[in-house]
Amino acid sequence: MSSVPLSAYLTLAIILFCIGLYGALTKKNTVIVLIAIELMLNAVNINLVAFSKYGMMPSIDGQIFALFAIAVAAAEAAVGLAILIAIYRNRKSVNVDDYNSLKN
Amino acid sequence: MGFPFILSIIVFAPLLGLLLLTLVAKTKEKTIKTVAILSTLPSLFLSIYLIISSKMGVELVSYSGKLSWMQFGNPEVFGKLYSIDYELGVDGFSLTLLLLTALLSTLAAFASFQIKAGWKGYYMLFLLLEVGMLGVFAAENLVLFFIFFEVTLVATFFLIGKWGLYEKERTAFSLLIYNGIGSAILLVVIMVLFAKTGTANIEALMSILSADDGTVFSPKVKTGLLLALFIAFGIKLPIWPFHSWMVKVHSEAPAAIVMLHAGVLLKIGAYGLIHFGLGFFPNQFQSLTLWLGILGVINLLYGAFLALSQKELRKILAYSSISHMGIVLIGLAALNEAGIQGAMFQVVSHGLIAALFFYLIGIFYERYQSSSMDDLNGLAKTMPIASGFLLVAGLASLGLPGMSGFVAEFLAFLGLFQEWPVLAVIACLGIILTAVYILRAVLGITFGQQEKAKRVRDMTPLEIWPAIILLLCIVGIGVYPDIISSTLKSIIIGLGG
Amino acid sequence: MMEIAWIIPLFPLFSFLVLLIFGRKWRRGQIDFAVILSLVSFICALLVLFARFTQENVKVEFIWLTIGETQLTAGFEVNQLNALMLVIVSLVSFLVHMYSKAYMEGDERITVFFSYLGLFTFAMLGLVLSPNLLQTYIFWELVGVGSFLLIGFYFYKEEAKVAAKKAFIMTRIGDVGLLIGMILLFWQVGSFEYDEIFAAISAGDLSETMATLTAILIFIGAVGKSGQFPLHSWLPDAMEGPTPVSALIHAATMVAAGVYLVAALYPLFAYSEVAMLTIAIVGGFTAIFAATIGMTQKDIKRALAYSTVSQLGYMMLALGVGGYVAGVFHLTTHAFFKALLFLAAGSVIHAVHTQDIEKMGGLWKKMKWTAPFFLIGTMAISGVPLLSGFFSKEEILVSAWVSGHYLLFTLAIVAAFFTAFYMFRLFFLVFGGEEKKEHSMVKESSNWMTVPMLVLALLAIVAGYIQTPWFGTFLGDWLTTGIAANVHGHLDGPLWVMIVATVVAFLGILLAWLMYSKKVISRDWFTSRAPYTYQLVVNKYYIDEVYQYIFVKGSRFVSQVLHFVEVYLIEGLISLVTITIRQLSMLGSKFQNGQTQLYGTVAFVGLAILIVVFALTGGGL
Amino acid sequence: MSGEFFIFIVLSLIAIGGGIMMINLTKVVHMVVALVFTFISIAGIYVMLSAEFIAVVQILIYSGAITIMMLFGIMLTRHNDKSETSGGGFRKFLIFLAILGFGLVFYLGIYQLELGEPSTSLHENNTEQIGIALYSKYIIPFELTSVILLVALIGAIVLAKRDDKEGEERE
Repeated sequence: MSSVPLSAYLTLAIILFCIGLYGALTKKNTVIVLIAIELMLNAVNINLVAFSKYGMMPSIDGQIFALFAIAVAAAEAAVGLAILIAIYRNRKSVNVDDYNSLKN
Repeated sequence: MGFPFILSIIVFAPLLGLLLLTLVAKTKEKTIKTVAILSTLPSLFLSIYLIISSKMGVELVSYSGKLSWMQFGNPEVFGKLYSIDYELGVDGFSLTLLLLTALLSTLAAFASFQIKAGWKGYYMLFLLLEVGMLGVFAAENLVLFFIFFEVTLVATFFLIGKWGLYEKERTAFSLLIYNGIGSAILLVVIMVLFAKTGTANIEALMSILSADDGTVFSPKVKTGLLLALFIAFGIKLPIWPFHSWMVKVHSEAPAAIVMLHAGVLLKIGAYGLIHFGLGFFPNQFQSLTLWLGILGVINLLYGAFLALSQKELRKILAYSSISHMGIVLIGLAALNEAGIQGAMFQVVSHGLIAALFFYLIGIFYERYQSSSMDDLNGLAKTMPIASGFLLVAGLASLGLPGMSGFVAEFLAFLGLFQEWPVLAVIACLGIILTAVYILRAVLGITFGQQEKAKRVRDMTPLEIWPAIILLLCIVGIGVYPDIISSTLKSIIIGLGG
Repeated sequence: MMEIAWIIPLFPLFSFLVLLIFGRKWRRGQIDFAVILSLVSFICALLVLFARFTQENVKVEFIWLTIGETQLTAGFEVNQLNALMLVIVSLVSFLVHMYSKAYMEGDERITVFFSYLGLFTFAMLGLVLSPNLLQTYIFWELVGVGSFLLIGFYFYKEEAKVAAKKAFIMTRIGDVGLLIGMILLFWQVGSFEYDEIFAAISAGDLSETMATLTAILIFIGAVGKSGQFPLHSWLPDAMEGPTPVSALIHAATMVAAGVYLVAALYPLFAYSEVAMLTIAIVGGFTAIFAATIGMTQKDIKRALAYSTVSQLGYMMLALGVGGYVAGVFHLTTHAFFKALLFLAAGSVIHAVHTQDIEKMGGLWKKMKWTAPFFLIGTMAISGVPLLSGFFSKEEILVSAWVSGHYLLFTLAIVAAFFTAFYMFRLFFLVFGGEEKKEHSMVKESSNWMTVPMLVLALLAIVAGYIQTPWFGTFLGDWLTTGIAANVHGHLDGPLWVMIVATVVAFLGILLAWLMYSKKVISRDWFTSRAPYTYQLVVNKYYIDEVYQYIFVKGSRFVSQVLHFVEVYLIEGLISLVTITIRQLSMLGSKFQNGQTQLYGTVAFVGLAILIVVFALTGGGL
Repeated sequence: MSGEFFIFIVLSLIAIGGGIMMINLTKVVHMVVALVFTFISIAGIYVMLSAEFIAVVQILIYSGAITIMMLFGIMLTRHNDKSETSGGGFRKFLIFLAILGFGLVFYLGIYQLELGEPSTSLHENNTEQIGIALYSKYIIPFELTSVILLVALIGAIVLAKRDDKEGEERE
């Protein structure tokens, strides 16, 4: 019935995931890193929803999972931003390279 | 088979002393030393009792036993139940080594009187080391063996690293790295054997592997495992070219520790080669004897030649140990009764002789802060008794008849001549070289004019008796070797030598 | 008596232990104790010898070591040869004990000296009693140690240290030959027992080549111990030890052990012609070689030492040409007269405190006892008729003649001439001539020293009469009964052999008299004519230098090379490994820079690689 | 080409284009805005997948809340910052390579994936279905999510709040 196959959605998800990953690993600004992570989560959500329709046992559960993921992602974004601001206050920088307190 | 009571007591008696020591205050030097020496005694007496009550090691079965320790795996799924038991047991060879360990531990505890600081920690580690060494020889189970093996390594590491001489840390790390590699390889072998056969019991493994016609392991795998064992124990023995850590240990560790190191710890290598290498893979061993013999000759001559150009007595003895371990190898290379027995004799004999040497070095070092030939020249004048012992130790070391070294050397050569006469003739050069370097060292120290007119007291009566005990053992074995050959014999029959 | 012959070596052992343990206390009593013990040991040996005249051989053994099914035994055996040796050894030992009591008086380590003497005597007696090769080897080494200890007795002297070391190592080279030969023989025959070896030989179980090989290897052991060429050079150096030691060990007993060994294993040697010839040639060459050196030595003890080497060569020659009895006979007589010579020399040295014969002279009047004794010894060794040396030497010459090795016979004659010459040279230089000023205070030695010399002098005169062409060949008949090999009790040689030997001896004496006493012939008559030859001889044919160069330098060189290998190659490889590991870890630690992005990158790249690899291999890695 | 597919292509291109713009733009604010396109087109994809409710949530949360929050974050820190990428060219290349490999492998894994018949009932009363599932089957996770949100709320406030003491020292 549908002319868009499952693999198309999954491919889209992979491409988005890869873009997000690339951004998360290479960007210097912490905000961008956070938002790139959001992009990766979104890609995963596409997968969940796609499987909920085209999966082996299609059901609503996939969408529910996506909802939960969105909720958690939102929480994560909020907390991440809060941490960012706290660090910024100490270091006066949003550059990831300056956050190297793991070293000592 | 019940619980191996007496063996467990032998192995773990020093642990009791260790626990007692934790209760003693750090500053009470006398108490610490007394407790330490006393806690080495039960093992000694019990092992003497064991050797006597078992009719010189003939009836030993009743003393071994096991206790279920851990089991895993599901027979229905994997077809095997993997169980590791707490198993202790001895045969003639390990019983002799057990006795040797207990004896040398007591004497080394005595020789440790020269330790100037940190007695408590020292003796605690010392007792731990003894537990490890005793356990290695009493373990009837590869996993247990490995655990004890590692205990000795850890204890020696700290003993050398903290109480050694000038380059102690480097030496300790060198010891740790080399032996760590050896242990790792050993562990791999143990795991492979365990995984494939489902048992870690030594005797069970022996019977499985000897009955194996290629179904459990293909011959190639067996050769590979045997080679891995060679490397693992060869580092410990040490086989050339893995020897440099051992030279360092000989020259940097405290004398009492070298007594144990040269006397017992190196012997674990030989013990492992004989017990596991030969015991598990007799056929593959057979095909490797030529290489083993060549390595043995290299060890023998290489050590001897290098000992010839050293100035430091400790280093001379280190290379002499390498040389003497070559005799163990050529004995094994012969792979006949005489050869194997020679190797075993050499293990025991070199343990005693090296211990005597390092006992004396400890005494020299306490008085002169040196063991170099230059500093000790003319010792016979200031310390006649000590020089006498040194001379006797030297003579024993160069294989003088009437002392244990001769019996070992003689048997090893007897064996080698039957199998590899050409190698044996080359190896005979080692006999001469041994005489040359030992005499050079001993005469260089005892003979000559004392230029440094430093007056020191000779050995006190209290210091003499450990040397006498060692000497009595050396001469006893040398004069009447049958006293331990019957004990050692039981294992040769088992190995089908 | 013979069943308890094992007790004989135990007396000296006991003495050794007692003196070693209680050395510091009751000095004088202990020395008397040691002397008495050696006397007891001698008496027992004598009893055993007498018992052996009437009884059969005795052999007692117990298991010493078990190797699988093979059992090595230890025990003792009494036969003609070792009964005789027992007496010789214990007698000389006893006399030397007595002599040393006076000679070593005042030395603070005198008890140590006596304990070493005890050890040596024990080992030597044990060697003689051994019923098998293994036990022989054991005691063989032990006598080496006794000798080593006694040579190095003056431990503070550099020369003593070097000499002791040299003696031990050079004899050990021979010992290794013996060991190899012995082990090879064991694998051929299956036993170390003399009896079984002989049985195997007579049964023909041993191949000709194997017999030759083992025999020559065993002979190498004898070469080392008996100071035969080329392993002779330790023996003259061994004179650094106290003189009684030289008399006991390096003249009478231990150095004769090599000869004894060849004699004891005679059937084995007799089985192989090549081996016999080797022995004869080595012996003959050594005899003349050492005699030439002996003519030039200026140190009284060294001259005697070279004479010992030469005489031992004589014995070897005798055994090599089939003169079993002759060899043993010369061994016996030599033990007496050479011990006598050494003790007398010791007495002289004790009196004048020098060993240089140029500094002696005119002692005949001063030393009323020593001088005649020395003369007796000199005459005996030179082969002056009616003294013991004459008979034994004549026996050797006859054997050599009869065997048909005429070249060897000639060598022996020339050596006899040299012997007579250099011994009398020694005598004339030491006792003849003008009295030197510095010796005006010289006194005769005490009775403790003269009595042993007297005994030995008597023996040096009469010992020859146990085997003479005229009064019967008692020794030969007795020795050869029941021996496995084909040996003769006595050989009847042509009469002229005896005459030639006598003439040659007298010629030698005459020459020495003309040169050193009458001074008719200038002393440097020969040296001035052939200076290079003289230099060669006086420097002992540069043997020591050659050895020094080849073996000492050689082994040092190898040692240096291996040291190089050790330090640069092995340590280098190890540091290569450690440096690689260190560099790797430095590299690794660069990643630990605290930046989460980098950590993430590394983790992800690793994951990606894993995934790609798994995808490519299909997961079946 | 059916209309559905056409729409999918368009939405996908917008989503990917937004992502690539996010990578390539230099100004931080522009980057975040570029990503809004992606989020919205993903919502469109959700609609195509019969998940209207999620699509709405997506627009609300991502395009609305999170983007705004991020913009606030940028404004509160260094709003005119130009984000350079970190690390050297080699590292970027390595990451790129790894991602390429990773993506390729997964693409190979899925490019012909077909798992049975698609569901036909998902779009019927989609929101109701979700509501029923959430309040019956997933009630406990649902409640737990509320806890997480609460914790995140409080945590964010605590973290972002200027520490009084610290503030005093600063001032």
